[in-house]
Amino acid sequence: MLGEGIIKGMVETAKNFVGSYHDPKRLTTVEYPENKIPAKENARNFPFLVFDGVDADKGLRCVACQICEKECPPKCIYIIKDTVKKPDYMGKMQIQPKIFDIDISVCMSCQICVEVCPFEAIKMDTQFELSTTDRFENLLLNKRELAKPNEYYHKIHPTEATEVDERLAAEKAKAEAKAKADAEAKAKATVAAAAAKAAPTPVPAPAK
Amino acid sequence: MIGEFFKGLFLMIWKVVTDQPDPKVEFVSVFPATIQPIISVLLSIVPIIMVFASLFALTTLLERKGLGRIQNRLGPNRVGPFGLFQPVADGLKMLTKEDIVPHSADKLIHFLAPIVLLVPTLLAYAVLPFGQNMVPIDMDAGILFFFAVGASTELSIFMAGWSSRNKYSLLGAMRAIAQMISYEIPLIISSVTVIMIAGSLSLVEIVDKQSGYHFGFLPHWNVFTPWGLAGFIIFLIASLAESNRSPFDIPEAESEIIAGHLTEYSGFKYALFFLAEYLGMFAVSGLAVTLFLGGWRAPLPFLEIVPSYIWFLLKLMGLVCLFIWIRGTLPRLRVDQLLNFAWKFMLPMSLINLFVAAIWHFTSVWNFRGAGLGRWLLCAAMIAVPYVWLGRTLIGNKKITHRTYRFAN
Amino acid sequence: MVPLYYYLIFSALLFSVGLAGALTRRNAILVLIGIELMLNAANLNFIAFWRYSPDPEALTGMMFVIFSIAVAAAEAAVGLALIIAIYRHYRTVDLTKVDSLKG
Amino acid sequence: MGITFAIIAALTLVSAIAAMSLRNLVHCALSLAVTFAGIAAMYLQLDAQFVGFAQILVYIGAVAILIVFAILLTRSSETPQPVISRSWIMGIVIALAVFGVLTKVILSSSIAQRELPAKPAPTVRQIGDQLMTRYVLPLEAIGLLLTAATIGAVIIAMHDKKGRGDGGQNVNSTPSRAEAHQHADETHNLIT
Repeated sequence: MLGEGIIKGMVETAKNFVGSYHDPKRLTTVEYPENKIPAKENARNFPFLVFDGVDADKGLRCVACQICEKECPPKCIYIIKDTVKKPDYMGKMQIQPKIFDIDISVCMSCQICVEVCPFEAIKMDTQFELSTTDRFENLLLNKRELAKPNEYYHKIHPTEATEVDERLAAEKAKAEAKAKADAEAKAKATVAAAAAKAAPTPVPAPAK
Repeated sequence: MIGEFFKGLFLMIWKVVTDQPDPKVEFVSVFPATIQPIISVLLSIVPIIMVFASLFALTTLLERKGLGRIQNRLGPNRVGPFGLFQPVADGLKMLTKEDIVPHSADKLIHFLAPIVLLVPTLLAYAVLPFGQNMVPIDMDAGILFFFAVGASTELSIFMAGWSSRNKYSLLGAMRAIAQMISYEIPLIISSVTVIMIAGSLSLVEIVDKQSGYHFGFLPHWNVFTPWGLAGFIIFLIASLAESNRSPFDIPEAESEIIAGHLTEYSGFKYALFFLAEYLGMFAVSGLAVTLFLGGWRAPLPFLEIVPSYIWFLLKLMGLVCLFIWIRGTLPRLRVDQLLNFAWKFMLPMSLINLFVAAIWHFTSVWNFRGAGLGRWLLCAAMIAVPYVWLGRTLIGNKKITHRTYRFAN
Repeated sequence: MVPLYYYLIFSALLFSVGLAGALTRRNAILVLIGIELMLNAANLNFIAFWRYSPDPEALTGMMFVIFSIAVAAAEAAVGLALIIAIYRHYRTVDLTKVDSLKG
Repeated sequence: MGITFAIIAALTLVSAIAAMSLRNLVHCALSLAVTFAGIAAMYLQLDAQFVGFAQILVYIGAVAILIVFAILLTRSSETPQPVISRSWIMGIVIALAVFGVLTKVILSSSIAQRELPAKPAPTVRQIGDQLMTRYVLPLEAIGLLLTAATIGAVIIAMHDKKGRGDGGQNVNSTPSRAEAHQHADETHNLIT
């Protein structure tokens, strides 16, 4: 009959109305500045730079390869390479960016920079409270503002960060193993060479 | 002079509070005879504007809070305790906003439209009996006056839509006019039933006709008769459409035509439109209260000690809350559904209702045993049968099931 | 209070304005507006005569106006329907161009 | 009281002249609405409340809207004509002549000098009584007329729907025309 559905709907909304007063579980919203819903793990907003260790200047994973700068569709990344190599947190000599700026008023959060980065150096942040009174200066983030420790990355994207760390560790282990093998081979080679000097038939060095 | 002034003032306030007749007389007589009529008129106008403007502020808050709760949200709660000062903040924002007039707009008409809308809406309050002794004008043709000024708001909506030189504005205005004209007929016919039974066009007399109680507790309100109930529901639906409120808010459908005739209005002019819309809603609810809910009369005999205007305002707010509830529940109609509903359902139902009211009037001479119940049942059946039949033809034989999407899967 | 002839002259003026408009303008809608003005002027005359008659209780003039308003509304509706029909046929509402009966 | 009359008369006349002479048709329609309102105010001044409100309800609420719709549906296509053409002069001359004759007749009549009699009290009840007794035949005739007009409008609107297929380029205007007829309908119903 005509009107039945209307009555049903009105009862439903009345239930909502009464229920929202005595059953806080019904409320789908929170009072924002005081209460915040923790960001979802897959949330993403604008990129940031990951660094290892404690010193942001030293530990930056970024090696200023400028791939992200080239790939960025709205061209919001600006990088200037440092001319000299500096030791990173492990003491290894590395080229680092002298200037690394991201204009987040231009960034469109496409995550392409993250996709293309071979060093897992740039990742997406979940921070969204970025409003400022100056839209030119304060929305152009520099290297220091962008750099955030690996722990922070673990905090906002735990699964992804663990994966990345495992991959990095695996790569590192592989590299170390290889380096070790290389070193051993080298050592062996030197020994062999020394032996070959002594002996008339030289042993060919293992292929690199 | 000053002593007399304050004496008159306090006497007036006392008389208003205690609901006595002619509260203005003593106070007005303080002034010289030449300005007495003006003072008397001002004393009627200023309270109406103040009370209903503050009611408007209250209602915007109530609506946002209520809608929030209906949708399991909290609603505004930032400005002041429980968000009570939200209307003040909104008002300040509206007043300080820049007033933008489109370059190609018809400037004069664009400027006049909100004023031409607000004035008739305020005029409509002139005939509503707010309380036992609070009738601005007891006009002989009061209800006709109400509908006459109500009809002239359509032109102002057209002015707003046409002068903006915006296709959405014009579309919205056209929709608004089509809707308002279509629903004006059921609105008028359903109030004609009351006029027919009461035998008067004067709203004061209509309220008087609803005095007294059945069995000592059931008031003689029109809504407690079969034709009255049907008429009340028809009136309510039509007044929803007249005041452009959801589910009949297609003239302002945000998802289709931005804001209809309001698209090109901003700042103070927009606030005027907003105010006029709400004032129109209060006026038409006030008319519904007067025609069907016994006006300022108390619902139970022992409650008559409460001043009459309190009852009027309470009933008015009840209807406004019902409007908010409906807005929180029902989705918007399509234009064709809206016009079909008006012409194929509301109009026949209101004509049938008119007929039933006539039968009610003629069967009032019955005086055999159980005549009252008999005529009640007869009239109720005469409304219920066409209702079911018309409802069925309106819905059609469509079975409402889950929608199947052919291409989505 | 003003005497009767004020109203009569005013209504004659209104009638003349309507007549002048109906004769000079070529848009059919404006002609219709002119006719409405003349009709209203006549109605005003009826009401004025009713009010100033020695026996206003008879309500004759008022009744005439009530019926006249009813007929005028119907006339306006039919007239505008005709205009729209003409527009759809000739794609114009200029009355000088609607002259196919002139031969 | 003379001042009120003068103000209303001036306003009505100016808006009437505007309604007949403005270039933009919508402006014409809107000033026509003002004219109607002025005439309604005249009725109220003459103690004819019922007729005054009926005037507002029917003329401003329905006829003006109808004219506005007609203007929008036909698109103003009046070609600019020379300000002083022959027909223009003829029209003005005829109107002035009519006005002259009317004024002469009015001023020479003795009835026109009549002063206002005591205020009658035509209640709505009286009007209703008269409509149902003395004027019942005209009332029935009006009812018949409006019913005929309503049925005619409905038939035209229905016919439109059927003829939509061969309407060709008129397809766009068809629904709006049906709407216009609904408004015509409405006008009738308002009065019945």
